[in-house]
Formats: sequence, C-alpha cells, structure tokens
Amino acid sequence: KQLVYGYVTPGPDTWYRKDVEGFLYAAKLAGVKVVVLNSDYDVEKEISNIKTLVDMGVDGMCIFSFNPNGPFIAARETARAGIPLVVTDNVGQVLKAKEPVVAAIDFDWDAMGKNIAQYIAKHWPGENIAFIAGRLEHVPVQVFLKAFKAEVAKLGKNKIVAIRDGKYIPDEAVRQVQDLIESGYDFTVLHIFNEEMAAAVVRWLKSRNLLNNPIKITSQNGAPYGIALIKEGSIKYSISSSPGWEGFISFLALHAYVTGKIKKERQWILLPVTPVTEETINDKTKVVPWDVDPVWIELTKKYFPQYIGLIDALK
Amino acid sequence: MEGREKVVIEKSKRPFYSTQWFFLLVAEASLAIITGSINPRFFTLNNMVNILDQISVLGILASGMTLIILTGEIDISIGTNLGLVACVSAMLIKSEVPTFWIVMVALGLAVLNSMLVGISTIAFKAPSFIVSLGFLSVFRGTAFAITKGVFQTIYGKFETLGLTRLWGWFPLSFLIGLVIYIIVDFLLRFTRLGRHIYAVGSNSLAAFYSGISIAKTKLLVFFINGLLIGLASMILLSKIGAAQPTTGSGMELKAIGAVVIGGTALTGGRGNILGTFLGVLLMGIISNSLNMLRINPYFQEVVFGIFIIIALGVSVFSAYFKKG
Amino acid sequence: MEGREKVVIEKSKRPFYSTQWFFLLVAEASLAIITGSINPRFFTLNNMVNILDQISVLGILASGMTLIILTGEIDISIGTNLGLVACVSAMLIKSEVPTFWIVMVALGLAVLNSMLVGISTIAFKAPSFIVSLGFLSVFRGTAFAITKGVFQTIYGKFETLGLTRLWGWFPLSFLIGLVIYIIVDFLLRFTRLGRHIYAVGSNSLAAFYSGISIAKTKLLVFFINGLLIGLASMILLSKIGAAQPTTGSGMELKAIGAVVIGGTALTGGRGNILGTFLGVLLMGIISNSLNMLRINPYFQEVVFGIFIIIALGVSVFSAYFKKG
Amino acid sequence: MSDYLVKVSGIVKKYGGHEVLKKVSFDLKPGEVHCIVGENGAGKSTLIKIISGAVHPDSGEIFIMGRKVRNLNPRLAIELGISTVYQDTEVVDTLSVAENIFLGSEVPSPIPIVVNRRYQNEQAKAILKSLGISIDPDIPVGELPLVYKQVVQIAKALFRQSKIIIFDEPTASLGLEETKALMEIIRSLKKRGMGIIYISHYLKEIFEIGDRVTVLKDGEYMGTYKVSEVDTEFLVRKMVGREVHLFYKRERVPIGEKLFEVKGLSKKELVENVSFEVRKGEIFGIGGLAGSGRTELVSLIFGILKPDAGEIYIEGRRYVPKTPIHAIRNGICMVPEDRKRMAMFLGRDIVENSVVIINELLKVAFLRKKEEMNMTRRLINELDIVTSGFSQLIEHLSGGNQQKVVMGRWLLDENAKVFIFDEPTKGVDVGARERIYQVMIELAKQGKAIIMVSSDMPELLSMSDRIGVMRKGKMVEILDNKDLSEEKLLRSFIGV
Ligand SMILES: Nc1ncnc2c1ncn2[C@@H]1O[C@H](COP(=O)(O)OP(=O)(O)OP(=O)(O)O)[C@@H](O)[C@H]1O
Ligand SMILES: Nc1ncnc2c1ncn2[C@@H]1O[C@H](COP(=O)(O)OP(=O)(O)OP(=O)(O)O)[C@@H](O)[C@H]1O
Ligand SMILES: [Mg+2]
Ligand SMILES: [Mg+2]
Repeated sequence: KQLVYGYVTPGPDTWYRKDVEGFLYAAKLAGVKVVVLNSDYDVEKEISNIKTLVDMGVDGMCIFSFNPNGPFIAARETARAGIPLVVTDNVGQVLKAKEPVVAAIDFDWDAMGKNIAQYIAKHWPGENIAFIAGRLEHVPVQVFLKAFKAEVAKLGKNKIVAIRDGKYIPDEAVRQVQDLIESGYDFTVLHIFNEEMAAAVVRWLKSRNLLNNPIKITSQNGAPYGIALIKEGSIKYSISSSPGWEGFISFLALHAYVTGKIKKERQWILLPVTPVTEETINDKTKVVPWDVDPVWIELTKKYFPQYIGLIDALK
Repeated sequence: MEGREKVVIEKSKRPFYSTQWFFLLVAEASLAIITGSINPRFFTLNNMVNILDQISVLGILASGMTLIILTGEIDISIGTNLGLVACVSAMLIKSEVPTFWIVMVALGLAVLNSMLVGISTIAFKAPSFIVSLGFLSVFRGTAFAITKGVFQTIYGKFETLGLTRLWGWFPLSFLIGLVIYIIVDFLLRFTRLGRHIYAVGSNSLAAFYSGISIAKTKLLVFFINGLLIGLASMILLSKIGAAQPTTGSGMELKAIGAVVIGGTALTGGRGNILGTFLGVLLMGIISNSLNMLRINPYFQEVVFGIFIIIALGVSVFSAYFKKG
Repeated sequence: MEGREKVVIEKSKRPFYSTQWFFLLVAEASLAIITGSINPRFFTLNNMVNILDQISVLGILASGMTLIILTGEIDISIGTNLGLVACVSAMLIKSEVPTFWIVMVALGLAVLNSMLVGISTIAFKAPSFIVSLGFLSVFRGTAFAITKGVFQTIYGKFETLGLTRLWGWFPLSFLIGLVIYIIVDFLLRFTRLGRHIYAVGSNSLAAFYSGISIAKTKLLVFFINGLLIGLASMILLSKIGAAQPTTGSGMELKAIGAVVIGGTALTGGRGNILGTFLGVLLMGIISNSLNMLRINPYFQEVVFGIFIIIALGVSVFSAYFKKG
Repeated sequence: MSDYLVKVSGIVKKYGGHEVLKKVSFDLKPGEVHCIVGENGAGKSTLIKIISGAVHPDSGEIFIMGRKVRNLNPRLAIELGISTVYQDTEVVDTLSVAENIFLGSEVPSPIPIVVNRRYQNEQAKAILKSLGISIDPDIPVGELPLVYKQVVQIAKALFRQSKIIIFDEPTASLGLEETKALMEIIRSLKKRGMGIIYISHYLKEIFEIGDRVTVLKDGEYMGTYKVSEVDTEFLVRKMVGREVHLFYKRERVPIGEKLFEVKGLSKKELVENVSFEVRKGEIFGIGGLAGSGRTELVSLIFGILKPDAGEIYIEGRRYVPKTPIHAIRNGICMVPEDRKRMAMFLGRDIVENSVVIINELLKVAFLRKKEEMNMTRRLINELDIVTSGFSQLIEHLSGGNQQKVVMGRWLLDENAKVFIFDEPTKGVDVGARERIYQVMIELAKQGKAIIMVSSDMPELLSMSDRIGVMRKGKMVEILDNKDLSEEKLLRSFIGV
C-alpha cells in the first residue's frame, strides 16, 4: 500500500524549509508520498491545514509549528482520527499532552546553552559577554538563555553584561551591537543566536576594525553561510544543528512507528550537539550539512542505532 | 412656474450585475469552481466549514475595521490589541479565574485599548495611522513585558467559543461572526449612529454643521471596535489554546485588506459590510484553494498575491459596466 | 483699482515657532537632552554618526514614500520590493557579475516592481493600498521562490556603499540619504513635477481640468520611488552583507510612520520632505535612546510606543500656537 | 424677553494676525428678512458662522432670544432654533437626499435607535416639492448636480421649522426657477413670524424680499438701513466705496471673422446636435434653465466628455477634443462652474493655484518662483483679490476671491483664443463682478472668442452679443442681443 504522510510547515523560511527537505529526502528513500502544507505564519491557517490533512486521511503526520500550542491541537485532531503524529522543534512541550504523540524531535537547546558557556569560560575567562538573541519570545531562545545564564553563573569565569533582541533580523542585530558599543557597555565576547545575524555583525565589526580586536563572536546553527566565517576565523565558535538532519530523523521516527518497527510513544529524541570550530569545520560528521547529504545516514546510524534496521531497508 | 414641467430626478437603480460586490462574488465563484473541478474535495461540507471556521476571527475584526474606516480613521493596532488581550485572558484562565470575569476583563481591556487610540487621535488632532502605530508598539510591548515573552497555554480549557460545532458541523465561531455582520449591517443602515458614521467620514464639515458631534461618533466607533476585538480575541484564544505577544500580529493588514477589497474607501464615508464579508471570504477561499490546488507550498505566497490582483482586475469590469 | 488701497502682499511666513516641524524638533531635542544627561555617551560623535548611519536606509525609503503619499496613493509593498531586489543582487554578487550590471539590475528590478504597482493601480482604478498588498505577497513570494528560502551571503564583497566612512567618520550611506532628501526637496519645491504631485494629491479632478495628466504624474512618482527602493536595497545589502526574502519586511510601516509623523497628510497634497526627515530622525533617536537609557529589552517596545505618542502630544502645541 | 431673535454686538474675529470682523453688531427681529451685503471677504460668512455656532468669535456678545449664549456650537444653535444654509454647499455625498435633509436630527421610529426612513422620505419629498422639484429622496446626493445639492441644503434648513433661518448666498448656484421658488418660500416664512438672515450678491433679490440691510466693509460695520429707504447706488457706495452700475453697460467691441465653430455636437442623453459659431471679439452667451445641458456642452468642447458626433473648428482648422490639456494647447480655456470640486487645490497657496495653467503651457521643468510671484501679484491687482499674502491657502480666501483666483489662472495664458466661462461671477460681489466683466471685454478687444454660460439673466443680457438658448440638451435658438428683455429670454428658456 502506498503510504502518504502529511507535513505542516510554518512558513517558507530557510530553517523550516531545510527541515522539509530532510523529511522529503528520507521519504523519497522510503518510497513514501508526502503532502506539505504551508501555514504562512497564520495560526488559523495552521489549524485548518491540520484538519485538511486529517480529512485526507494521511497515514502519519509531522508538524512543525510556530504556535506553541499548534502541536497540542495536532495531537488532539490526529488522536481523534487515529493518525500517528511526530512533532519537530517544540522543546518537548507536546509530550505533556493528554493525547500521546509518537515523538518530539528537538535540538538540545539546553545543552547548547551550557556548551557555549563552557567554551567561553575556557577560552576567554574574565571577559564580559553580550548576547544578541533571536526573538525573545521564541521558546528555543528562552530555553537556551536560561541554561546559558545558569552555566555562566555556575562557572563564574565570565559575566553577561547585556542581552538584546535581534529579532532574527540581521539589520536589527547590527543596530543593537552598534548601540551596545556606543552606549558604553564593556564586553569583548558577543554571542549571536544565529549565523545570519552574526554574518551581518561580523561585516560591520570588520569595517570598524573591532572584530577580534577585542570583540570575539560566537554563534550557533552551523549554517552553510556560517562555515566560511568560521574558516576565516571571524566566528570563533559555533554549534552545529542541521534542520535537514532533524527533518530526516523526524521522518524515521514517524516511519518506524507507522511500519510497526518501534511502537513506543512519547519519545523525546534529541539531536546531538556538535561543536563547530576551525578544526572541525571540514568534518561533515561534526558540522552536519544543512542540505541533503548522505552523511546523514551515517550519522543517524551512529547516534540513533535504533533506526539502523529501518535505514538499511531504505533504497 | 406655469407651462414648464417640474424637474424630476428618479433614482436610477444600478442593475445588480454592475455593482462591485457582484464582481467580487463572481471572482469568488469562479475561483471556487476552478478549484472544485480540479480537486472535488473543495466542495465537501468539511472543507466548506473549514473555510468558514478559518475566516470567523478575521471577519469580526474586519467588521470593526469597516466602521473605523468609514469614519475616515484607521487603526493598525488591532492585531496587537488582540494579542495583548489574548495574553491577559490566557493568564487569567491559567489562574482559574471564573469565566465571567475573564470575559469582562477581555472585553474591558480591548475596549480600553481601542478607546486609548481613539481618544489620543481626537485629543492630539493627529492622524490615527500614526497614533495607532504608537499604540501598536505599546500593546505588543506590554504583552511582552507581562508575559516575559513566554507563551501562555491553556490546554484543554476555555474551548466552547472556538471549538463548538453546532449540530455537529456548524462552527459556533462562524455563527458569532455572522451575527456580528448582521448587527453591524443593521447599525450602518438603519440607525442614527450609522448615518452619523457615513456623514463624519464623507464630509466632516457637513456633519459638524448639522450638529453632529464628530468626536462622539468616532469614540463610539472605537468603543464598538474594542468590543469586537475583545470578542475576536477570545474566539482566537479558544481556538488556538495559547497566546503570546505576537498573536494577532499582521491581522490588521489582512483586516484592512479585506475591508478595502470589499469596496470601502480608505478616505471614509463609502462602503458597506456586505463588501467586507465578501472581502474576508475572498481571502479565505484563496488561501484554501492554494492548498486544494496543491500549489507548491513555496509558491503559495506569489499565487496568493496574483489572485488578489486578478480579483481586483475582475472588478475593473464593474467600473466598465457602470459606464456602459 | 481706484478708490481702494492696495493690499500689501508679502510672502507672510508663519513664525517658525508655530510650525509642526519645529515641535518635532523640540521633541527630538528634549529626548536627546534627557538621554544625554543620563548617559553622556549619547552625545559622542561616534554615537551621533551611528544614528545617522542607522536611519539612512529608512530615510531613502521614506523620501520615496513621501512622494507617493503626496499624490494620494500609498505603497505598502516597498519593504518586500526591497527584499526581493536585495536577494537578486546578492545572488548576482555571489556569481561575480560586474558591479555595474548589479547596480543596473537592482535599480531596474526595483523600478519595474514599483511601476507594476503603479500601473495596476491606475489601470484597475483600484486603491493602491490593496494593489500593493497583493504585490507585497508577489514580491516576497518571488524572493522565496528564487532563493529557495536560503539566506544569500556575500561575505567580503560589495562593501563600499554601506560601510565606507568618509574622512574616517562620516557614513557614505548617510551622505547619500542627505543628497536624496535634497533632490526630493528640490523636486517638490522647484520643479513642475513637484507642483503636479501636490496638485494631483490635493484635487485630482482640478488637476485634470488644469491639463495635468494624473496617470503620468503618478507613474513618474512610482518610477522615482522604484529608483529609491533600488538604491536603499543596495545600501542595506552592502551594510548587512546578506539578504533573505524577509529582508526589509516591516520597513513600509516604519517609512509610512515617519512620513505621517513628519506632517504629510495621508490624503495627499500636503506635506514636505523636511518633516519626513525629522520623522525619520525621531525614530532613529528613539530607538538609540532606548539602548542609551539601558531600557530592559522586555520593555523597549512599550517605551518606543510611548515616546511616539508623546512626540505626537508635543505637536499638539503646534496646533495651539497656530491659533494664538 | 426681548423683541430680538438674535442680537450680537462687538464681535471680533481674527485669523492669525488678520482681523476679519472688527466690532460688528447685528440684530434680527421676528418676521423680518435682514440682509447682509458687502464685498467678497467683507466678513459676511464669518459673521453668520458665528451666529450659527460654526465659528467662535474672539470677543463680543451673542444673545439669542434674549438669552446670552456662550460657547455656541452648531448643535446648540440648532436646538435654539437656528437653521443655516452655508455658502459652500456642504452635503454628504454618500447619504441619500432624505438622509442629508434630516442629518443630525433624524426622526426616530417606534423601534429604539432606528431611523424612521419612510417618514423621512415622505417629508423630504414634500419639502422638495415646495421648492419646485421632485427628486427621489433615496438618491445619493453625490449623484446630483450642484444645483440640486444646493436645493437639498435649503430643504435641510426648511424642514426644521426653526425660528431663525440663515441663508448665505443660497441662489449663487441656483437656476431661475429655483430662485423664484425660494423667494416665494422666504416670503411665506416671514409671514409666519420667522426671522431670516439673507446674504446675496444679487442686490435685486435684496430689494425684492429684504426689510433691513446691514453693510459690512473689510470687516467693519457700516450701518443698518431700512431697505425701503435706500437704493442700489447707495448700498453699492457703502459696500465698495465708489460708483458701480448694477446693470453693467459694456463697451462695444468690433467683431471680426469667425474663430470658433461647433457643428452638430452630440452626446447621448446629454447634448443633442448643437451647432453655433463665435467670432473674434464676440461674447457668446449660453442661457437656459438649470439642467438644460449647458455645462455638458462646454465639457464636450473642453475634452472632459467625449462627443458621440459633431465637429469643432478653431480658425477653420478641425479640432477634435481629447483631454483638457489638448484643449488648452489648442487655445481653449475653461473656467469650470464648481470651483471647489473642479478648480481649487486645497491646502496649496494662492501662488500655486494661480500659475498652474501657465506652467503647463510653458512646460517649464524648473519653476521660476520670482516670475510666479510677479504673475500672482498681477492677478491680485487686476482682479482685486483680497488676501493676506502669497502663502495664504486658497481655502482661507472668501468665496468670491476664490473664484477670482481660479479664473485668474486662465488669464495668464496670452495665446488662448477661446475662453469658456461657466458661471463666471458665481458668488462674486458687485465690484468684482464689474472687474471680471472688464476683463472679459479686454479679452474680446484682443480678438478672443468668448463663450459665457450663465444663469444670471442681467449678466447674459448685458454682456452677450448673441445668446444661445439651451433646452433639454438642444440649442433651440440663437438670439441676437437686440431689444431682448428678460421676459422674452425667459420665455425662450422655458419654451412657451
Ligand atoms: N479659516 C480661515 N483662515 C484664515 N482666514 C480666513 C478663514 N476663513 C475666512 N478667512 C478670511 O476672512 C475674511 C472674511 O471671509 P468671509 O468668508 O467671511 O467673507 P465673505 O464676506 O463671506 O465673502 P464672500 O462674499 O466672498 O463669500 C476673508 O479675508 C478670508 O480670507
Ligand atoms: N430631470 C433630470 N433628470 C435627471 N438628471 C437631471 C435632470 N435634470 C438635470 N439633471 C442632471 O443635470 C445635468 C445637466 O445639468 P448641467 O449642469 O449640465 O446643466 P446646466 O444647464 O449647465 O445647468 P447649471 O449649470 O445651471 O447647473 C445632467 O447631467 C443630469 O445629471
Ligand atoms: Mg461668504
Ligand atoms: Mg452648469
């Protein structure tokens, strides 16, 4: 029987899109059809997308929601129709829902916060940190920030002097950094919540001759456009989190359940945290590519042995 | 004067097929038929209900916006007003406040916010666009400050308003929307306030000369708008079960878009609620059709824009028919 | 005429202290002084230059928007137009196309987009608000489609426009912005096109009777607006070194806000570029002050809104002085 | 209780530094028509706006029916029984005729908050009937021509059965018929003991219905007189300060060869097969009742409407109307009838409003500001425009001065050949009217062809060389202006 899965994506931006591509890549290998519906950042459309997929009677559903409650609604609707559901990037919230979902797939934002704090403490002890967040209301930002603050305090080597909202807009991030510097904050380490914003800040700092003199930048995501900056030493440290691989794993989690390989529910699957530095930069197994890449198969086998059987069954 | 026949001017009823709403309807029907013939699931009851359900909140907001725009003002803070109200309501629901009080607070807060915009506009003699732009930030900022940016989930509670299906299929929220359209239509067509709204928007000097209080009329409209925002906010909250400061952002643009596409003039004084309803419906049908037609999700936005422009193009015919 | 003494006619200037721009300036100066007294670094050359640098792109967009609004139209697609142009330019830069051609393509594309909005508005006799709402989706959707949603980085290339500091401190981008203000001011005050713009916006029927082509005037304005968007797009791209489809989103609202706060009427025909400049400056000073005053990021948005509303409140005085 | 309905004294009003009313006094008794006359910009409208509550005086006292009122506003004034017909026809285009008439005083129906539409419509119909026209009360006012908008305004003032009615130039945009009907109504209102304040530049009307007349000059109170004790010359001298002839005796101008010709011009349902010619130096008047299609005829010539058939020749060359600019380039000028909608650039100063045409003709890319000032100064002097300065916004001029500015803009075009004036002296005071006539004669002397559409009978008779009479879209007659009487002309208008 031809399996059909449904995928609800919040919008067309890079991160979400790479997640879809990863999911589709795995689906292609497994010979499963996928219907992708785009919510265009509209909560009501998202709900209607969920309903549309339920009406279509898909065999499984994956939802990536920008509304924290979206997965709960999906859980309710799919449970009613008996459709298995996996949820991407919800920081595990949905596992508390009444209705059981198959799995929540996430990056370990908490571990990332700790990891960055540790790197900074180890390499630049005694220096002050400024932090340019993504949207402060974004859950991963909050989880990361909480862990980061706690770890910095625990290690006691550094101090966070300012937190600003870059809103994921590079232009805004530059503005915030400019203002931070001019308003007399004393900091030499700048953590920026993604490499899009970091790239713009790097460009500006360079033009002002402040980059690595004294301001050093750390970032996260390991996005393709961040890699060049790490290679040239403009970004000192980053953490790899490939949405493509996340999508890939999301598919496997769903597929394993639908095909009866793994019948467990409420699984919390966290993707490993891999540091990105000048040394690891060329190692695809450490800096996981965002774009479709067979290395994902290898990585999956290494970090998620439970799927080995399933992967071997793929074409 | 003897000998001369009196001047007689009769109302020339424009035939229905030359009115703008008719062409909007034609655009919608064509789109529906095309979509339905490609994907017959479009015409299933489930899908139809889906569309109605989806546009109920927007419809309520657009009704309020119609009133505001008819008086010649505009309020671009309605989306964040809704977001703030949703956040506060969600927090109250989480702390188990009785539903009655939640409803009171939600309506009261929405009205207060809307009145703040109205009062400042009138007191400062400033354009409401910029006043409401300021309040847009204030409302979202307040929501942000009180929630600390953390989203407020009310999972499982407060579900009646948004999730009830009458007779098992008809969304209560759409019924509420429908009632609102009818009330606003009645208000505009049959009441004094309705006359005053048109007069103030079309020619405020004439209204002033006629002894109408422009300030009072506008404040009343902002008051009603506030009530509708409060209502919309509760329905949305009930539907999505969570609120965060960005909830509702961008809805102002959609609401204004629906009002304008429905034929209401941004300069005020001209328009009606039937047009707004059709404008809202158009948006709902387009966004549903994009999925039904299985448009590549990454091209949906372009196609959405093109559909809107085509719908405008179709209404060129209405101008043509008016003349011919 | 005999028998009646001639009226002495002078260009009776209203005293400067009763004009709106003066009060805007007062609002800005007060804010600057308060901020500066709390954090003296506000008045450092570096910070001043910073503010100018930050408002250059917005200023260019707002200049174009001033022209559009003066003719009685509005264009809410300018932000996504800018985003689309930035994406295309970034892609060209990545594929090593010569700078000359990049500039040509960027300007050409921006003009094309803007003209599409203008032409459709005129051809469909539809309100430009809704036409440009449609194109807003088309432009952003196209940007998503061609970039496949991927962020376009240009690393170390194309840095002159956005990063150059003349004499080591004066941002080239602000100089460009300044030149644009002056050109637009000149256009509005000393050319026939300027007169046409005001005439069309003030009373398009009278303009038609006076032999002014409304369509031509509006199209020219959309053309100029396109050029300015192209320019702004390149400066922004050069500054941040990357583009994505959402680049520029929301800038339309800021630009319209700056124009309106600068005293230009949304109904057209009334306003000037000095006001727009001060409106843009106000936004720049407010957002810089928020950081200078070390306002908690969770409260910045509320405070931003409150400052805008206070600035409007201050300009109430201008209405008061006008009377007295 | 006093015997005065209205009594104001020491009224002062300033706009900026400009004092437009200087300690003016005025009173109104029951059962009288008290007229106010004065030049354009004398302050008549401002005075009545103060009485109607639309404008607050800077100082002075207002008594209404013996009661001193402070903070008068239109609402309060209406409640006190004052109805006003303002000079600028302010109606709500998007509301129906009946809704406009009852605006602000809607009649409630038995159901609370609901307007009694049926009753309002019936009443509206009745009031309009008394004014001699029958308009469907459900028509949106925006679809009516200016005349009937004005009628609606008048009806609005009449229905209230108030004690005081103020008319500010009610007849400026009315036709003959409507004027007659209005005079009749005012007489009957007077009989019922109402007080009426009446402003008009047609002094004839004042002598017809007025009891007393107050003269204002440059904001100053010049005195109040019994109408029966004064004559036109006296009033005019008081107003203008010099002799002006009410019935203007124009200078004859030698008439040259044919300059302009219209053959069989038609437009469905509006204009039917109109032909006429105008020669150099000739003033061709076009008369007819309101709605007879005069404005449509000239709109066809000026390229605003597209003709279905017919030919136009200028100096023997075929001219096909396309757009106004095309007409302008071909030497045709037109001063439209509805200045507010069709001519005034609100929010712009008088310089910009004056030089708009000449700039189009010269196709200058860059403005020559000095030149513009000079041209505007010339117009101000030639047409006696009362203004506080070059940067005064046009909407802040008095009505008659606005008319002079929008007319003046065409006079700067020295190469024009054909001038069309549609109701050129609407709302213009006697002195200024003479000025405008002189300007027209001046143009005729220069060998221009002049087409003058007018509803003002004396104007048609005193100015035209020939008069074309329009009836229901047709030009039924072209009369030589010799031994023509008003009576004869009117017969031709009506068609008996
Ligand atoms: N809003 C305003 N601002 C500034 N000046 C004004 C304003 N309204 C009227 N004026 C000035 O007040 C003076 C008197 O104007 P008003 O309208 O009362 O004249 P009027 O006697 O009615 O003239 P007309 O016969 O032309 O109607 C004029 O000089 C005019 O320019
Ligand atoms: N009986 C009528 N029925 C419908 N429309 C009428 C009638 N009478 C007049 N009109 C309107 O009046 C217009 C013709 O008026 P127009 O203004 O051309 O007349 P006019 O002779 O120039 O009179 P005036 O300039 O005095 O108003 C028509 O286009 C029509 O809209
Ligand atoms: Mg007047
Ligand atoms: Mg006419």
